[in-house]
Amino acid sequence: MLMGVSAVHFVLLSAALFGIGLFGALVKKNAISVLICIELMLNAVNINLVAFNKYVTPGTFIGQLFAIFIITVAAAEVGVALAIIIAIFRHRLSVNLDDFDWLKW
Amino acid sequence: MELTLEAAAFWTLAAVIIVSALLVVTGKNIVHSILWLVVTFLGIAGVFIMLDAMFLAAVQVLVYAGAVCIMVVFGVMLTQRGSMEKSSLFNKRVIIAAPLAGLILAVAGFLAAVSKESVPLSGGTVPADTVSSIGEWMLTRYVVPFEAAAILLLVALIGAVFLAGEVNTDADGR
Amino acid sequence: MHHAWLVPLLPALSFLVIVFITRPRPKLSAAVSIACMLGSFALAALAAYGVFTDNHFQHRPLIYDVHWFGMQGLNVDVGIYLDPSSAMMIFMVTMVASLVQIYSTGYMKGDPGYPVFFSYLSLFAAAMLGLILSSNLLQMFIFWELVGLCSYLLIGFYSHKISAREAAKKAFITCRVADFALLLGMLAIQIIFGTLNLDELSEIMPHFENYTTAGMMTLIAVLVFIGPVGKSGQFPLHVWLPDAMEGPTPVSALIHAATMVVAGVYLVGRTMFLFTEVEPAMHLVAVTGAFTAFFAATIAITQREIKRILAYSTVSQLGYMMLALGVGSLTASFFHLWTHAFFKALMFLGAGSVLHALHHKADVWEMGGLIKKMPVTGWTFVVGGLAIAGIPPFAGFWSKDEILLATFLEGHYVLFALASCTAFLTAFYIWRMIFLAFFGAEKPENHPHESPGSMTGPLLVLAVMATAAGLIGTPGNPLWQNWIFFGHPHHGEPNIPIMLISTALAAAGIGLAYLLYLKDKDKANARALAGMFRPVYKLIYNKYYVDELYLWFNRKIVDGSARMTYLFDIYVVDGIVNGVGAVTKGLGQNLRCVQTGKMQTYALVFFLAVLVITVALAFTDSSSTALVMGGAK
Amino acid sequence: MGFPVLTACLLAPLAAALILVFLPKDEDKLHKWVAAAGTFVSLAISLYVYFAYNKELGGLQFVERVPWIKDLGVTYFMGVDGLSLPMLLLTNLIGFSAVFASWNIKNRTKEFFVLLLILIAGVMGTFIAQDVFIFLLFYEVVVIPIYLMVIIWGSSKRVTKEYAGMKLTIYLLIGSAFLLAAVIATFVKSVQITGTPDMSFKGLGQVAFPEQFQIYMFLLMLIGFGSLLSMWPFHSWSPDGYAGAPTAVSMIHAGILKKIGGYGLIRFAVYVMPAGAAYWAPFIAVLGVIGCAYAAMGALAQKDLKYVVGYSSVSHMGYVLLGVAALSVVGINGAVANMFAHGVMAALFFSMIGFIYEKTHTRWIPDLGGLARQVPRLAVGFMMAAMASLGLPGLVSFIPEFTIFVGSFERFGLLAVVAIAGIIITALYVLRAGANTLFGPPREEYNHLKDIQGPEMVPLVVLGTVLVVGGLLPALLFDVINSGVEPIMAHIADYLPAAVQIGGKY
Repeated sequence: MLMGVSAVHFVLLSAALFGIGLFGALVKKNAISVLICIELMLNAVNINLVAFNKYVTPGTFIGQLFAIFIITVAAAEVGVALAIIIAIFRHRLSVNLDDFDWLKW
Repeated sequence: MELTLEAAAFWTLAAVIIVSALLVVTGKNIVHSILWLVVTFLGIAGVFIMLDAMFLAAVQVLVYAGAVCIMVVFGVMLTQRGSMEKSSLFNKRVIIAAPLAGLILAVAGFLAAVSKESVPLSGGTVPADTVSSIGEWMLTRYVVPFEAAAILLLVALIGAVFLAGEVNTDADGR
Repeated sequence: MHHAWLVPLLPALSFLVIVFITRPRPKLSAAVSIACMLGSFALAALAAYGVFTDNHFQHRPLIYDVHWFGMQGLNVDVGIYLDPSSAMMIFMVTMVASLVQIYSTGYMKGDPGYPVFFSYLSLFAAAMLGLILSSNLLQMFIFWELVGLCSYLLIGFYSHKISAREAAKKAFITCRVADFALLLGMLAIQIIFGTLNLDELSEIMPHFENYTTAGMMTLIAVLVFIGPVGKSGQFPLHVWLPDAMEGPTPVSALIHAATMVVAGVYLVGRTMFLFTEVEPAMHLVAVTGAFTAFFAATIAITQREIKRILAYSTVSQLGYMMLALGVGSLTASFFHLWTHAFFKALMFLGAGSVLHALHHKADVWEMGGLIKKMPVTGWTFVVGGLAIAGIPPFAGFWSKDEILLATFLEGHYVLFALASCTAFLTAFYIWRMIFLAFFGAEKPENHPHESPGSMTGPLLVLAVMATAAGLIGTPGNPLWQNWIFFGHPHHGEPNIPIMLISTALAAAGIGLAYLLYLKDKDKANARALAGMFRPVYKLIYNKYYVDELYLWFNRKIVDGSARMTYLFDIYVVDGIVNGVGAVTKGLGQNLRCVQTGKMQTYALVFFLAVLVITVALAFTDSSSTALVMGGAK
Repeated sequence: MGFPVLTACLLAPLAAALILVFLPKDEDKLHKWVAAAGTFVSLAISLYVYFAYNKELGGLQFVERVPWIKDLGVTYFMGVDGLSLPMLLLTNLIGFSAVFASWNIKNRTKEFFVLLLILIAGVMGTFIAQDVFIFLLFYEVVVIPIYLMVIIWGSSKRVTKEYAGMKLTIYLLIGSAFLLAAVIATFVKSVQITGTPDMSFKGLGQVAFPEQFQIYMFLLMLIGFGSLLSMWPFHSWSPDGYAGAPTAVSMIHAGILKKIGGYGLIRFAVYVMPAGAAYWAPFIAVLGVIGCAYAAMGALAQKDLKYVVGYSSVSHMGYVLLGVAALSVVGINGAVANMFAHGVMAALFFSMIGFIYEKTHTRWIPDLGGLARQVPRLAVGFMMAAMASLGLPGLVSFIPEFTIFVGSFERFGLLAVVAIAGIIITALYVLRAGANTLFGPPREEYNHLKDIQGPEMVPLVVLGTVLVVGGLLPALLFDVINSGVEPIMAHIADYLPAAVQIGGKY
């Protein structure tokens, strides 16, 4: 088990990272913290993709390409999300997600 | 049963990533969390190197560890006033969220373990020249997603500027 | 005679002309109506002459049928059915109707609804003649309902009076109840025998066993009989007829004495073949008739309003006719129908003349000595009184005698006794009325005057008929008996004792009335008698409380259950409907609380669901497990 | 295929609606005349079609077929047979009258008449469409104008007009939801069986569906069409809806829209699912009888004129159901004819009540009385409708009722007697309402009322004429209906249980 490093190891690592990110995204009060945790989850996915790229389809770069797109989108997302958080903060003077409940009925 | 270099590198990186990620999540000070996040991203970049994805590792360091983290710090600066001591607390969902995350981890781990036989143990060889290959792919077969991503970035840029810059229209908007 | 179809058509034409053209001009309307009626009378007389002079028609009626509508399983013709019975009827109806219309020109003078009144009378005449000439039960039913409609309209003619409005409604609905049974009977006939054609039915009926059982046949006959019970005011559906006197008096004379109410008798006579096959039905008809005759006569004794007395008398006389039918004598029944039409119309028109003179003061106790101021009205009324009491040689004697004879010969002795009692009572109450109203001391507050010629003329004609109409059916001259019969002509030997008994009873009745109400100036004995039998008197005066019973039934049972149904509808049925709506709405109200707006809760639920689905897919179904296990080959 | 007569008939009101859209807003009179012209053209065409229809030949005539959606077998398939013809004529008679019954509408005339015309065209479409898809399409077209008209021009009495409109609409939509489910299932099954998609009534009728399937489908259709037809216990929209609706909508709704239920039941449910029909017939009969008696009792307790007629129409639809349930030539002939008769009568009734309400501003019977003296022509119309409602012979409704009675009595015996007893209750409530409104001492406050005149007379003249002519010459109606009913019955004859002789029941 400790010897070789196989795809399973990376998958497990990715799962652990994803779990941690998920946990953070669900329990953090601060919107920016939640954003950070979402980045963790995206990174977990990226690890998975790149790992499979190496172990399953080494020649075609599909996984890597996918990861690149994810990074691109994540960057865009962070930008927009921060802008939204800042805009909301201006009105509510809060970044606590539980205060952002005007989607309710 | 000796420890190969590869295994040693993996376990070290994994430990760094997991520990720093846990610190990111559990930290009560958001600035500390961001700093630990940088460590996590760097660890992941290391994993990418292990997986023969040099270009991605570079992108990871540049975009995540660099740009994203800086941007988040700016976000914190613009929104957080006063003490940073208790800027990143837990809410009441911990009780459900913790077992949920644990269970998801368990299920994923179990599934990964069961499907071990069907996944190749040792990877194939990734061509060394990743950057030029990726560039070629991107501009030929995947040119449409590429352009779409470009447009997305542009839209995000304009949108972010518009949203964050609302302060001016605010006065007469209402 | 072959123009018989024109007989009902002429009045119908006059109805249309009045409604659409001449309505703004009352005089012209009346003229049109009377002209058409007289024309119709002439045609009817011709037809009757043709029928009665040709023996051939007694066995083979004249029938014209045309197809009206039909489909597979139901074909209905309409047509004309002319035989001695219908010939007699159209003759009588057109004659009385003409006289009543002439009378009405005087009686209704100055009424704002004058042209409308004549249009209704025309419509009624058309419907009544149509009913008589129908060759088909359905056609008959249609006209039956139409005369009911005319009756409704004419009873409610003074519609601004609440009493008239209510009486009209009562008449219609009472008849409707009866018609419901008649309709059921007709449906059963149509379904079982496949036709409603009178001619075909009369041929089928002797062999009805081929189609159905005797029990069913009895049921049908009873159902058919209930219709006439309503229309001819037989017990227990007689209640509408006295109330119908709210209508103008000519209407009472025409519709509620001479013509429409005898339609029931006529219908039973027409469908005699249904009844003769089943004994119980015949008994029912006879008993109903005899009981009604007696029952109504007792009520008539105590009534005070002139038209009400006449109304109960009509009910009673209709009972006689039913009795005759029930004992199987179509001859006697129709003979009485014929004579009754004249003397009862005469008395109603006379009563109308009195009311006209006294400005609608109806209580006989407030009249008196009218005969001096109104000789024509008075003496013609006396003729009517003699006729109805059954004093020879007036018309009523011969026909009533025929009925009593038939009852006796058929062996219905109890019914015979009842009918004889009724004869006594009839003489008594009619003459009580005559003595009170026309003889005795004049009341100073009344200023009667004789009615105009347009009203006395018809009275005189009817008085002649009331005297002479019976002479065509005397034992010495049995023309009637040879014309109108069911099956085969029926000659009862003249029975002298019966004649004597009935005459004696009539004379006794008149004598008793004389003693109590004329000789005894202050009527002390009559009052004493009433006082002695106070409870009985009250019971009878209040018409045995039948009306109250129906009113109670209508108010409490029918309206009560209607109210209950409605409450059930709005609280239970609608309650369920609204309840479903409320549940949906309440569900929404409660479910919306789930939408807390907190994104992290949504995410939590989302991932919970992901977990559940993943586990479900991975650990249940093998095929989906493979899917989850990834691209593993 | 010659001139598309039926399409022209269908398009005339729509064309009028289109013209209305471009007219200026406040030309009230002009709006009314344009609407009248549009409906008149339709009426004229449908009269022509009615009398030009070849009864000896029978079957579908004036057929127009244009394939529309090939994969679903949907065809723009128009045609009339003996079943559709009376309904088509009825629609246009009532549509034409409804325009005149709305003559005194003051606010938003343009919108009102546009919606009214769309409504009329929609109803007409359901009756001439020979394709299930088109049938449903037109049916859905009808629902929305009704809702708008009720909540804009309606009146609030016991219930608010918003409630009434919503109730009406939701019931209609629930009905159509059941129908839609049944239609889709039927279509899919038919494709499985025959392999070719065909949505026409005729095509679906040729498919031999399994018996169990027919039984389920018929129940769905029964609920769908039944709630349209205000079958008990799905009737409670009807009194409230009519009470809330403006006159024209009450007329059209009670007069024709309801009849889509009965029409569909015969045209689609019975025709395509005969085994289902045979299975459910006793059940329909029981519901019909309950509807008759129950609604008649309900009507007896009413004090609002529109509620009286509302309940009465539920009661009359009970007769229609009873006729359909008899599943015999006589019964179904009676049911169709009764739909026609009731339509004419109910429309006349509602138009007269509308005028009374317009003039006296009340429909509450205890507040009315003695109107016969003040508004005699109105009283004549009211009385004619009342008499037709209680089935007076000589008016159009008697023979159809009689026919239904023959058909149902033959089959259901004692059960039918209960329904027939309804004629007594009907007489009671109709006469009570009529007498208390029209007769009795005239009231002073109504002395100034103007009798109906000019255009207001149109509903009375048109519908009154039909009442009388239809009553005197029932063959005009029955010959046509019979030519449509007999082929249907011949088609489904194999599935029906042997006719029960009435004698065997006692």
